[in-house]
Amino acid sequence: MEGAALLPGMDEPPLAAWDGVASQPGSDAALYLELDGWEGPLDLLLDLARRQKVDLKAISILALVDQYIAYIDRAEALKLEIAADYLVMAAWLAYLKSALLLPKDEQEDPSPEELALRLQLRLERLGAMRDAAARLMARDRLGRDVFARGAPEGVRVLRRNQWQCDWFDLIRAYGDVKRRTQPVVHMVRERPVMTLDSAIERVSAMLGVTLDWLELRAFLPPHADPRLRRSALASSFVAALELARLGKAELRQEDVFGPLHLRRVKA
Amino acid sequence: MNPDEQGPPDDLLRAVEALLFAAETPLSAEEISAHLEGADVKPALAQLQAHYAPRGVHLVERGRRWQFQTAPDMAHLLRREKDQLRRLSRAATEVLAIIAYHEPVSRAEIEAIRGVQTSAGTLDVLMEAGWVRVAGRRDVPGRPVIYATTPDFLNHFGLASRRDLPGIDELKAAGLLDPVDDAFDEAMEQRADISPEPTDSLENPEESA
Amino acid sequence: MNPDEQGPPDDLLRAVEALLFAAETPLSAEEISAHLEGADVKPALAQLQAHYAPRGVHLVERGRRWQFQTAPDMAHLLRREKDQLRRLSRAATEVLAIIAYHEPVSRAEIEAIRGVQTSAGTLDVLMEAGWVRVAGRRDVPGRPVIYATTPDFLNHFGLASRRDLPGIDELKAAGLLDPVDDAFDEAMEQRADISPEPTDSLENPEESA
Repeated sequence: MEGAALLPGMDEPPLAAWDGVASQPGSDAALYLELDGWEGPLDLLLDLARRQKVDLKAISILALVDQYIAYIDRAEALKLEIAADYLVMAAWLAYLKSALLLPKDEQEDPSPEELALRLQLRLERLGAMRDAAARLMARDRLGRDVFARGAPEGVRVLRRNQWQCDWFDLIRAYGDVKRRTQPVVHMVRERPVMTLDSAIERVSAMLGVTLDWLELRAFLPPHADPRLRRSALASSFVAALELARLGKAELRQEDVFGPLHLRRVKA
Repeated sequence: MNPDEQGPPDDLLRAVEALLFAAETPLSAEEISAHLEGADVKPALAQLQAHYAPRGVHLVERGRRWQFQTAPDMAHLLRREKDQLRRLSRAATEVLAIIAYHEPVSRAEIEAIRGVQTSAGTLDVLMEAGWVRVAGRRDVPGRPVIYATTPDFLNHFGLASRRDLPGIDELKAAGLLDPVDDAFDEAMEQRADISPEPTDSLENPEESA
Repeated sequence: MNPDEQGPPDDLLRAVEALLFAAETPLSAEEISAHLEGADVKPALAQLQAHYAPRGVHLVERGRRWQFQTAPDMAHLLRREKDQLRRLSRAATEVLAIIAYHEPVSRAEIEAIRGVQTSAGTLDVLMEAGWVRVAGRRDVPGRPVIYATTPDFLNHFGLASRRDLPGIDELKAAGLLDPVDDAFDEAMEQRADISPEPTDSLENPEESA
């Protein structure tokens, strides 16, 4: 509200603060030129409309348009800075007025009456909320008009832990402790393995049978224990590399990670 | 005297009274009941409310939660300068009213009513005060955030529920909480019904000037 | 009924009631009076005290200052206990098991058996749970506290006595004492059983990816 408050030729004090209702009755002549005091052009229009002192339903839109335009003109004459949206509204209202004054059959679509009705409906809704806000703020408010207990003792909920543990957890925990701490004797278990020597022997022998490419897996013992198969695969692979190094076999792999083939190199 | 009140108050009534006096926040009937081994506390609440009605302290229900507070007519004695409420801007009070009467409501809907943009700070102030909260998103393109009031809002403004909002029934009945488009369609229909060739006051400025 | 109380409370009484209710600290009669244009508030204080005497909240005078407070027999309501289920940590379970198998046992002995330090909180938790108690002190230098289980412990774990705990041989039979290496081998064998062509994984990673 600071700055642009102007009272053209009147000695009334400026409004100290917005009080949520339309301006004082009888202040038509003393139209406050305070654009800062309004929340946009619709708010200004509502305030002007309220000065007509009739129900917003029965408001004269033409009179309202004149008042608004006069107001903006005065502000311009006083070289007040006017926000663009106020000027846009003024231009639109001037258009609305001229349209309303046209004979009915020359009016365009949408008809100016419809535009005026929409404006009136918007003003009514904004007015309703402005009044509702004022009534809300005037209620008995906690901490201003009514007070809660100043020094409440407080109600507390104490959480009591109910610990959960079952028999099996307990026994297993003891087993863990024992296992972790008992002296451990390490014994390497005998595992089924194929040694490199036996793999070289086996692969060379099998390569001797044919000149065709054979997949590495074909060299493995067919019905072995899975653990032996793993060992045999590793040993046979190394055996194949060894035979290739010695020039006794050649290796082929068509794509990365693809099956590995080998065949005998003719002596 | 209240007919409910004969002789000394019973222990359940005393217990509910003690709990509500001691509580730092409003308590729901369920919360009170949970402290009292699941007892049905509703009759005790009604009795207490009646007992305190003529006193300097009242028992009030706000958004289904109960609390004691000083009687409104004692305001002049209790007003304290030190904790004056921060004055809300006009924009903030209007936005708060629009949210309360229309909730849940998006920012665009608030702006449609006010005819101006709402600065981010305005909603922040209301949320900081604890009166407004984000209540999700509207299921329309853009999924705008929608706002609603909080239980603290009801508590602060002394409302038992949103139905207690001043004048809400009248506003609803007058269609003033409906969007302009709806009201416009309805008005056009009514006009068509009543007078096919309306001569309305809009064209007649002299009449109301 | 109190003879002082006839009909609705008067405004002075209500004002004193509201002031004391909203006050953040106890107030002297003089302070209350100062808020009420110097009215004599002593009769009102006496009336209020009598009115609240049978209720859940009392008006009490302490050192010439007045305040409302919860009736002493209702104070226990202001605290409510709520059970919260919590799982015993692994460390606490181990300590509990060691105490159960070796009781009475000192903390140093527990640590020697576990092979790791035991935080003080662990024993506190077990005592809070009601499963472990202090069973005296060991008659050795330093006289360390020794711990034992409680009847609640047996109860909770469904044991008639500590002799019902499985012995070392039974633990062994149940595989609970098997070294980790063996357990690992066993797991590997089980895996081999499930996938009969484990060799593929070497040559054909895509398949197992």
